[in-house]
Amino acid sequence: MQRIGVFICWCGSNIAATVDVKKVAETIKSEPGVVYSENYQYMCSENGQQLIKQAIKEHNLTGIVIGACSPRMHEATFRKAAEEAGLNPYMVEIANIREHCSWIHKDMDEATEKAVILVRTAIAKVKLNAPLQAGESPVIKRALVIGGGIAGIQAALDIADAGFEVDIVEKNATIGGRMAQLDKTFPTLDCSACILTPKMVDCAQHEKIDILSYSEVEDVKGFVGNFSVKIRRKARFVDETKCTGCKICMEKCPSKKGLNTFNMGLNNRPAIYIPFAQAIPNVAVIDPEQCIKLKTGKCGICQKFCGVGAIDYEQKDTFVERQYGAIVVATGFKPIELDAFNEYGYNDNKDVITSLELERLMNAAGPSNGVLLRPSDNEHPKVITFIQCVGSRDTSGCGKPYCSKICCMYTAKHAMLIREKYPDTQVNVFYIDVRTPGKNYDEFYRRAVEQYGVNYIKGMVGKVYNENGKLMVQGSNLIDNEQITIESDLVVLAAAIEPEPSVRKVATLLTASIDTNNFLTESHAKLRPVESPTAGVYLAGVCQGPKDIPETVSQASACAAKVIGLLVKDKLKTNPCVAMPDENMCNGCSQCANVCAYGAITYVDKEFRIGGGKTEIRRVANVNPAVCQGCGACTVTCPSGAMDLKGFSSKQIMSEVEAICKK
Amino acid sequence: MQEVTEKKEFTPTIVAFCCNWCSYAGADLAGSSRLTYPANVKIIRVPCSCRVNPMFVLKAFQQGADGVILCGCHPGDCHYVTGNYYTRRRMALLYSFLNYMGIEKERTRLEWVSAAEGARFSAVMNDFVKQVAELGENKRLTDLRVKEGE
Amino acid sequence: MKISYYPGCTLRTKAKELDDTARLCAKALGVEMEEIENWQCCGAVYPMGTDEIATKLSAVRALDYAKHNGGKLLTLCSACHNVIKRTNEDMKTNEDICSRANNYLKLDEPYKGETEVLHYLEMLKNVVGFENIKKAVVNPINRKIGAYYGCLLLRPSGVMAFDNPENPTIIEDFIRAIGGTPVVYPFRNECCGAYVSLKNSELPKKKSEKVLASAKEKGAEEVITACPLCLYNLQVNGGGILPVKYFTELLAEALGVKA
Amino acid sequence: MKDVELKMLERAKALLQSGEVARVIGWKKGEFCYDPAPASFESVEEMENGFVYNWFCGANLSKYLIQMAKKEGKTAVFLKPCDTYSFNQLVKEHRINRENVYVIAVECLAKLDVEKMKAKGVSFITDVEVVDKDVKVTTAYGVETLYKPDVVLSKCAVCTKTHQVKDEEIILHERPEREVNRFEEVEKLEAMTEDERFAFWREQLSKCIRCNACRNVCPACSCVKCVFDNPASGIAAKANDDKFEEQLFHIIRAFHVSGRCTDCGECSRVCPQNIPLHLLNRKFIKDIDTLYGEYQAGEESEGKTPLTTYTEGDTEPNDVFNGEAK
Amino acid sequence: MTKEERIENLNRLSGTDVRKCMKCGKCSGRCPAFKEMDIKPHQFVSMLCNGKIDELLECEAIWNCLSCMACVERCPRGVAPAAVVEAVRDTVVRMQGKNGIKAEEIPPIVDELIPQQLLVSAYRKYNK
Repeated sequence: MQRIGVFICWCGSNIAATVDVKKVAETIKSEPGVVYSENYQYMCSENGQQLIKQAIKEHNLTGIVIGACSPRMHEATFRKAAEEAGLNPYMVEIANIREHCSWIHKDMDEATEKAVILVRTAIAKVKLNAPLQAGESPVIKRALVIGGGIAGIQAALDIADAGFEVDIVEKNATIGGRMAQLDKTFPTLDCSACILTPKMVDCAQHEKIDILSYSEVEDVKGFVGNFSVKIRRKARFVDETKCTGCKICMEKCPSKKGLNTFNMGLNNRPAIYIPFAQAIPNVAVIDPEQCIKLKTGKCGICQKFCGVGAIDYEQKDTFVERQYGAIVVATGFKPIELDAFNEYGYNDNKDVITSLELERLMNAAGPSNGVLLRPSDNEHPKVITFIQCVGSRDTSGCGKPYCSKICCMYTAKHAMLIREKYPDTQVNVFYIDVRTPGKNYDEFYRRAVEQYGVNYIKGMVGKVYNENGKLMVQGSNLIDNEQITIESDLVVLAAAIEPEPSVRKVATLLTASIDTNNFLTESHAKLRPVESPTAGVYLAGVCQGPKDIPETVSQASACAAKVIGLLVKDKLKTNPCVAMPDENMCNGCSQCANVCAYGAITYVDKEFRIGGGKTEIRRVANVNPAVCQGCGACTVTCPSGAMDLKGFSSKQIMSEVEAICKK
Repeated sequence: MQEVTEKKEFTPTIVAFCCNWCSYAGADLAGSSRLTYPANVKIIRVPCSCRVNPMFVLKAFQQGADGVILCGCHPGDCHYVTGNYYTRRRMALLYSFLNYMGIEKERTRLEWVSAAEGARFSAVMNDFVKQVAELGENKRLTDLRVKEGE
Repeated sequence: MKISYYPGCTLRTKAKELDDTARLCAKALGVEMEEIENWQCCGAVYPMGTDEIATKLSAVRALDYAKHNGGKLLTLCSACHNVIKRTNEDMKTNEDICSRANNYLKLDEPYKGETEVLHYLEMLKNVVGFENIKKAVVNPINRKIGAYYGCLLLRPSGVMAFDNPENPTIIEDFIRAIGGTPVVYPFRNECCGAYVSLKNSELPKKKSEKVLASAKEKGAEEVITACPLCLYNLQVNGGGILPVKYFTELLAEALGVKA
Repeated sequence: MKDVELKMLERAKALLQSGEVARVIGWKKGEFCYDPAPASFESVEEMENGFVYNWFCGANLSKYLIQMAKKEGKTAVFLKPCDTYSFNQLVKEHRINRENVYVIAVECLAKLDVEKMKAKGVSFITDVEVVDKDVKVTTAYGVETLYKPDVVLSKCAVCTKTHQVKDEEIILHERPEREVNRFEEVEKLEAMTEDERFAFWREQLSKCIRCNACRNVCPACSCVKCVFDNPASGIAAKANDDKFEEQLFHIIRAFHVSGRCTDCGECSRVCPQNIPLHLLNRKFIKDIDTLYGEYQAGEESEGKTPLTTYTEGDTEPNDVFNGEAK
Repeated sequence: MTKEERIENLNRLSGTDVRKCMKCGKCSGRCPAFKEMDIKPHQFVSMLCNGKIDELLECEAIWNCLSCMACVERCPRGVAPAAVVEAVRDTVVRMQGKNGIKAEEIPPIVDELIPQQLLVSAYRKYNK
């Protein structure tokens, strides 16, 4: 037998001035199942709570309804009070008679009548409430970071410094990512390697960090606190534990015509190589497409010269499986392909390059040792023209609809560095808008114009063509309303950036949502910007949206804070208001899993009795309460009504509807 | 004359389903901003608009509600990421279908109301109540089938 | 094989050599160009105004005829190709234009863009095949030749889908097939300005000189085109920088079918 | 049709004999030529004695596979074009294990509706022969000729379906291609006023006797236990007079199968009260097609339905009425 | 017609959405007739956006636009400046006595080599 207690709050005069609280309490007394009904000035006060607790004990209440302010205000308070009195906290319902009643109505009779209905509705619901227990799930105190660029490195260091084990999985042979390819960084112009490589070394030396380079995530199972991840360790044909990074193999390798991808293909490298001098791990890798031994079986020179016997042509991909409590995705970006932008002649002219290629051309460790020479003839370019927004903000289908965010700043950087180092060079920049929000950013850009005399032209380039050995850049100057053609020696395209394509696979494995541009979606654009909607998965760097290094590092540290906050817990308390299928009704049709944004639903084959001593095996849905967030999307999609939501069950809502409509 | 007065006095029963994160909070804001709307609007709190089963809407009508309105986070702002996108499809089909059955289309509505849109919540409710009041009582779904002797 | 063919106004008169050589070559390559009945001039320029219907009807008539005669419509003149292809796209995708045009024409069965519009060059590439042309060449053209695409064949690329609008290769491939050396130059896809000749005679001069100078700078000995208007403009206004011919003239020469 | 029947019989017997399949789902002779019923045959003898395939085999056999395919051994089934969509849909929803079924696609050429024939005054039918559009009916009183389009099942009148799945096929006669607008009746209703539509449906639904034939035959209604029998759903009939459940049964059912209904038309075929139930489902199909792009349930055996997916720019519910977006 | 209606007409006739323009100027950067255009391609878009149609209807540029579609091809936002130019030209030539070419002007400039298509297209573009 249900024993419901009702408590009507005055909220001082906030409710009592418009709602006749005594009348409400009195009227409700006669509701079936109600054994206690009281009103009080401030239910949320210490005394009010005491009154509730006392009533629960004295009257053996099985459920309580509080007519008061919004549940968003004090639901937690009243639940706690109920729990302290020995009543399950989920046997509490709130009738919102303040925000939804007294505050919006003026007529006392009308408001009182509505308050009664709202309380009745809450009673109807609470009668169907079931005591719920918040579940618990264990937390594995180890984090996985996917991607070893600056975002992954920063996140890993912060997590490891807090005392947790971290694995970095990097698909390339070294960590460092895009930042390792950069020359200088804005807005302070420090050398990228000088600030990045110490962090890379920290990672390598940190006792809590394990770097799995040349590896990829192959499969992910589990959920927040308890992921199980299978990692493919690609064969690098060099024993990582033996190689000392002496580079003798690189010298001796006879196959030297591979494109140096680290240098954006601007020069060549041998088939066995270490991507760059400060690579971590400082271990060689063999490109099987290029290696003569691996292709033809003849050669083996590197093996002969290797002093420590690290070369192993027989090496195969291996797999490791590890458990993690949290996962950080930091897969980064790449510049877009420029095939759809032939008007800039990128494919036809060696001296039309991308900004990332320029970084390598200007870098002391680059193909020209830091001397800016143009690729076609190794001459110093005297006129350099930059073109902004190549493929960014493009809705024609050729490029990307978004702003790539970093180009304005790095172009100002490039322009300034060139003018600084080669004052006789003329530098032009065609721009649509110069976007420099950020601390010291606009000042930086203005310095390029005012101190370094960079020629910024508001307008866009329509055509780049080669005439008599010169690159003719024809574009508009909108401020002067003219069409100009600039004879240039080098043209630099600020190509749009896009998420590293491998992110799609990672997102699928993690059931993390991804937008139409392949950026991972955050849980809330404003308030949960580093969390993926999938619990336990966090986002750092450009995989979530275009951003520069300072922002990336901030986001990575934010991620780390979130991960640490998760890993310090021994167990996770789970929201008990989650979906729960009735296995006897479930068809295993998969409709519910199709709409679950969190991947909380899986299917299992289960044996059921079907009468007559017989059993049958049926596929039924299984909700992981640690992953389910309780939205209820699945409940509606379930054809048999097998899926229901605890705390908001179909019957509860139906009874609320009935109570409201009762005339 | 008689009829006109009667129509004026008709106060429709309105059931409003509001998602906890946006629209319910929007309704709270309407309250704390003292923005009035008729008392015949009663709100049912659901975690997400996608929890609203079309059966709830049908139940409301069958039990004598004169109008049913669903409120959720704006598309793209769903607390549960994608919930309201499913709501949008379900309700588009349900509302269209109810109209196909002959239920006045003015009795059903879906509005996206954020937690900041207290004023909008109140305006939407005022408008909806007015719209439903003009239609008069809902009888079609309370007795879809011909009663004996009719 | 037979294919419905739309010659267009200029090919019957001033550009007769384009038409004649094209027919001869096609025949030599096993394609019979069957001139469609009662064709009317396409208007020589595609009317972009969204309310233009009457001006598109002659193109639709030709398209409808081809629909019932093999399903393909072969064009040769760049302007005709541009007008007919874009009109066809309207009939396919623009419901408003399609229904209004059909209201005018009162065909037995409404025309909805079913016909495939094929330029002679596309026919050479996709139907005959450049490899087969190579085999049929008896008299390889051993010259450096600049392809002049102009604007009409390529743009708007979304509709024309002829070739990469900035870096086309079909005529270069053609030149290679007949034994020549293609010369790629930056102005091959830039408009020669001929359309405004009657309003502004200076502009076409400047533009055609620029085109030919650019071709010459990159080493071309002659320039070929598919457009009678371009040919006229480059010849008359191009300052005689380079000789200009129809691409079919060279094809005829290579195949040894010169009349 | 006789030639097709013979071929089917021959194949089924061979499959049973070789042990390739343990049973064959087909149609069994009834008392008359026009009342064959779905049946499972486990031996050559059973086949020879009872198997039939004629102009009245309209029943969709897919749904029987839910139970039959669970049994030991492979099950062979004869599927007409429209039945294959239901089959795929059931495979998609994991209700049938595809591996356990051997699908024999059989030709259809539309099936006849004996009720419609009777309405034309033809009774005591003993045999039927169809030549093109002529239906030659032998009755106890002699031979009569009916115009085929007048007497085919409603579902066949607008059918353009083709086999979506098969392990082998028995097709001896090609069905001529044709263009039909299956939404014509829906459009007619949409063109009415709200009052007229309400009157129409009220009249139709008032005829319902809640016999559950529609639910039992519907291949989309494949639930282990129906929502109407689920006490937790809040809609289960507690007593026979439960108003909500009784009033809204068909609306709820239509919504439940939306995006999954293959438009097989079985609901209307079996309704003893001749309620045009398919017009409910077809409205959902039409709206889905217009709002979210053409979708035919059962064309594929995996993937999501229009109601379990979305796009960011979907039409707002307030803007959708009468199958059109504002 | 009110000004708003005339603006609306031009928008409809052009079939392009000028509000999509992000003012990058790529159209004008590419236009081969730029120097001969008194109103530049990007200005056509911008001026229609801002409702400056009287100036548009009086400009010379509509006679010099080559309709070569270079601006359409390269617009990153899917705007078609050439369609705006044509809409303005159509509007002008449809007005009484505003034909761009008068029959009597033709013979002196026609040489015997001129292809028909030039005359046909000129009539179609400039006259109504």
